[in-house]
Amino acid sequence: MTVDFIFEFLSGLLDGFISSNSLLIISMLVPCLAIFGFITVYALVVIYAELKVSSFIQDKVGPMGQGVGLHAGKWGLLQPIADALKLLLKEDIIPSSADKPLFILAPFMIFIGAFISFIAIPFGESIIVTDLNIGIFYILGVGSIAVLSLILAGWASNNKWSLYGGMRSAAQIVSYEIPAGLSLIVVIMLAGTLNMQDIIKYQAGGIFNWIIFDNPFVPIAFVVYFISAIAETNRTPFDLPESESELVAGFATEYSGMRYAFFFLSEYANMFVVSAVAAAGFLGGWHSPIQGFMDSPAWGVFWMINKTGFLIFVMIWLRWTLPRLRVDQLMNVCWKVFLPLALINIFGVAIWTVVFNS
Amino acid sequence: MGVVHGQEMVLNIGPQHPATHGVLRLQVKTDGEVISEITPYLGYLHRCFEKHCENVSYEQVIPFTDRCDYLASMTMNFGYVVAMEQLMDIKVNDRVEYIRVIMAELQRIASHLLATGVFGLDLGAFTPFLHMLRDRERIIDLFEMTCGARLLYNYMWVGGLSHDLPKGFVEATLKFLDYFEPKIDEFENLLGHNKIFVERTADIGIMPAEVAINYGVTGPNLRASGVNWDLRKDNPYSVYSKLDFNVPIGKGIKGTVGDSWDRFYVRLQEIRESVKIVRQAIDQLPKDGDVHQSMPKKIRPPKGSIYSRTESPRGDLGYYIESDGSDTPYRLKMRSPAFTALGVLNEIAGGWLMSDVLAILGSLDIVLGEIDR
Amino acid sequence: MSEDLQALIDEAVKKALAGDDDAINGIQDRVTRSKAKAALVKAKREQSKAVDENSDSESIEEQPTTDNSEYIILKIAKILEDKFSGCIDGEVHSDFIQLKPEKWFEISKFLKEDPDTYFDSLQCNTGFDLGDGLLESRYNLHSMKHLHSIEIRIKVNIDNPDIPSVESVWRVADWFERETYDMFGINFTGHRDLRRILLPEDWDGWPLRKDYEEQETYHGIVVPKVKEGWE
Amino acid sequence: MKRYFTDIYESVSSILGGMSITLVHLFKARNDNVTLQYPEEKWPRPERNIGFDHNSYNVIRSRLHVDMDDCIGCLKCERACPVDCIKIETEKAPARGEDLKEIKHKGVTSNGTRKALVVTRFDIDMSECCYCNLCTYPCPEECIFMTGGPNAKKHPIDYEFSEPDRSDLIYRFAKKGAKEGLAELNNSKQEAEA
Repeated sequence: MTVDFIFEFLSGLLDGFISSNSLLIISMLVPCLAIFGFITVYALVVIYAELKVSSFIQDKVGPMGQGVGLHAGKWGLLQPIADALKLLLKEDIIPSSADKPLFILAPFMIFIGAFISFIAIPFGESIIVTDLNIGIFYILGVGSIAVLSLILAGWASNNKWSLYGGMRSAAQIVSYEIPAGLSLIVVIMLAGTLNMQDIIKYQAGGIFNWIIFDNPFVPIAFVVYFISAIAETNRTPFDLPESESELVAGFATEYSGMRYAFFFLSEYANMFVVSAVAAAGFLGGWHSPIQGFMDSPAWGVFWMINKTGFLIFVMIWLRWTLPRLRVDQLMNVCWKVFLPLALINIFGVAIWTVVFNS
Repeated sequence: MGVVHGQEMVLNIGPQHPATHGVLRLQVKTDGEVISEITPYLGYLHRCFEKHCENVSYEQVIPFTDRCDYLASMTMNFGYVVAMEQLMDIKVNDRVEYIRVIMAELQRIASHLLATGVFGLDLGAFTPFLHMLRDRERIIDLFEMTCGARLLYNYMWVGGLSHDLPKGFVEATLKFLDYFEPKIDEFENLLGHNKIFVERTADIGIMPAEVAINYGVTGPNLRASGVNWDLRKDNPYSVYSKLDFNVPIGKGIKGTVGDSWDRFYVRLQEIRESVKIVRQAIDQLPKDGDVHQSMPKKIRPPKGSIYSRTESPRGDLGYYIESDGSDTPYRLKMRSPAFTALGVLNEIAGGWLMSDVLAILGSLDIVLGEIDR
Repeated sequence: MSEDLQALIDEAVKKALAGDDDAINGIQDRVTRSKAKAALVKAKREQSKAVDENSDSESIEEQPTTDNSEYIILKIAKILEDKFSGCIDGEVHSDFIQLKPEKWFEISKFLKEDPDTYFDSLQCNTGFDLGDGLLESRYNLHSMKHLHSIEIRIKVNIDNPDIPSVESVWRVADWFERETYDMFGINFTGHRDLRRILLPEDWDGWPLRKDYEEQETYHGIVVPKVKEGWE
Repeated sequence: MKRYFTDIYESVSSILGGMSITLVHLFKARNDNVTLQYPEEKWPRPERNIGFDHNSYNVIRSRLHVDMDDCIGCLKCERACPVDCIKIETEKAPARGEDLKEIKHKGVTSNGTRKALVVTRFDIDMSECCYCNLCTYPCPEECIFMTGGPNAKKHPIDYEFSEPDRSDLIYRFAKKGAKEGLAELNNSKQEAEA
């Protein structure tokens, strides 16, 4: 379902009516809208999941209600919609002493960063917006745009708490890019390609062909990548940039309404991106765990979404279990534990491959 | 390691801030994340407790003591009535004493649950906080059963209690304790031994014993510094001398004696001890005895003054009462434990990182209602 | 509680009374264990009660310090009179020591550091309006080492309410003195940071003095004296 | 170096331990929770009766209610209130212990006390009430007590007595027009005498 495919399909359908340039733009817009719709629906689902999972972990019942009206629907199903509506209808406040252009730019930038990562995520055997030959590299690259917008938000708010949040996020995200990237190198070494679809195709043929079970070093690489990914998405125990009990709300202190919703949305979108990369890189992507069992292209989407969803659930689960790290400890964990581990993994995998697989 | 010093920035933590446990303003000087000096500004919650007391009669003071430490109202009542009974030389019967002890210890459990839970919340752990609130809720249900109120009880009166225990209270309490005891272990495993929590609290905010005594820090904070000082043991009031319990002190299991983790752990241990005390007190509770037996018709203490101390969940709670023979106090001063505990903050928290300062503040377990009075 | 458990507890308590401490600690179930502990305490108390009745005379000696406080106050008053002659204001009372303000700082240092007195903790500082133009500051001292406590009172004139600060002796006095200053206007000389603590900086008057009158307005806001709705 | 690896081991084991605890709660949330679905479910009413002997004393801390037929206007509750939220005014009744039908005044309380005063005003400001229950004790006729209040029949217990205007929280218990009625009564009496 790539852009090329849509372009060819549309040009076959509308040949002669519209110029090919306009057709190209249209065929690019269609997947964009699809992704946007997907993000919105997914965010509503995952917000509901977060509410419910956290409530059950805390022995509460979470959003509940008897019906539509003043209540939040059966089992509180309408709660995320109500949340979204509330954020949409809230007054848009820009502090008078804020740097206005940057203040307005920051939420869009973070959302764009999350949004354009989606185009290289393979949802199925043929469902990918653009099958880039450097897909995994591209996702890592554009994922770092988030840090720019967080610094922008922290600086432009003209608030000391926001500034702290922005500076913390800069240090944190830049640091954790490194172990995450080094862990993905393991995947690239094994698969021998940067292309997402090729990485997944390398893992065909049942659960034991997945990269995570390839050799004893890869599970460690997976754990390192996953934890670094949590740190990159600013979630507890790594939510220092917005730690609510220290920095009020960190970089998002001065944001309200729709602008705040963009930060919120892109946090959840980023969670999906990093989980999808983990699922594609380590857990076999859209392959079924058992070869031949529910292993058609249509089921591929099911497997991909489920693997990603499981990883997102683990993120939520971790968030509601652990306290938060301190700034220097965060850096310690990154540079003194994860970086050596990631490097050892690369060597280990390389040696293992040479000794056992050749 | 080379340290780069920049220009100092003045930052106001509070009055409205999630981690200040009320309305407290800490003016801090920061250099990056490092905080060099902390100046607390109090009084945002000042309700003229002492001025009020000079204008109301002795029994009307009790509802005001409730509102000073709203998380441990029973023990605030307890301290006041103990002081008044010493001043008026009233001896109450054993049933009253035991009921008071049961209530005070249940209140201590509730207060410590909130203190440790909120401490976790300050460090970002949300779940233990709500688990602890869940169990505090059950204790509050017991209080509601007894006196109808959930937070501000006005239950202990000079020379007695406002009500006797209701039917079924003892059974309900024992049922609660049976349910609650395994939960303490769970709290300990979920929060206390978590590596991140240990890293955040052990060796942080160390308060040596001399500093603690010099700054007048009392209660669990002092005991965490390794000083074995508990008024229930060392200057027993009520029937504490007839009960058997240990005084947990900080041993520096995860770090140094007197660090934040010790303060947390001492509170957790005190919850266990309080459970033990409640069990014993229920065991020994006399079956009969009128709770209004020794209540004076009109409270007119003789001329004189008294300084009496009791052990509230936060430390030594002192009442200085001066009577001029009339039915209103001439002067009533409350020496609140959290007031002195906050005073030590600059001493032990200066020079730490921002996150640590808020963790230390959380570990001191302050209640602003009691500080500002 | 089932009968099995009760029997188990009884047995464990019996063993523990005989000196086998592990009998109770060996019980697996937490709840049962603590019940057994409570039962043990009860049994022990009954035992000790029997012992007490036999030897009443012993317990009197172990009375806490509150009873011989009078003796301690007289003793300390004597020490102070010897050391700083003329420091005691008026006669010697049995439940407190009335001092003159002049040498209070030196006396406080002595009280804290002398091995006989060793008052290492200041429990409370209470301001006081005695009427007749007199203010008083009262200090409750306590010694963690000797477990004795005294009360010291210092009277000053309302027109010149100067008392030496003991903030550098007991650090806890820092905030206590600020509070007393805040409420009574007693000026603690030598205090490094004597500001109002509970009230705003720009508050008028000393609220806990008996002659205090409320302000009419505060920052332009009229202070309500009569409740609305009561007509 | 050993410290380094024990740290890593402790981190992993304690985090996994914590996660297993939360996982258990995730699936057994219903066992321990104390949540009430508020508008549908409410706190149970405390189980003791409203009564005035000490063993079964009223333990509800809710809004105050005054049984005006029993009130003798002794002002004891007004004096007991620590926040001065009760205001009572009385006037002398024309005759002790007699019913005054014009202003619905009852002469004798249910305890048999003959009233000498007519309560012309009995206001309680519930927005100031601190729910300390001190006023209910001194009452000799046991006519002031905490209860579900005027809406007691509608709700089993009224924790939520909200009002759109703060002045609506001043409850006026005295019989309507008692003051004017009494003045009129006295006037007509004087006229009759004259």
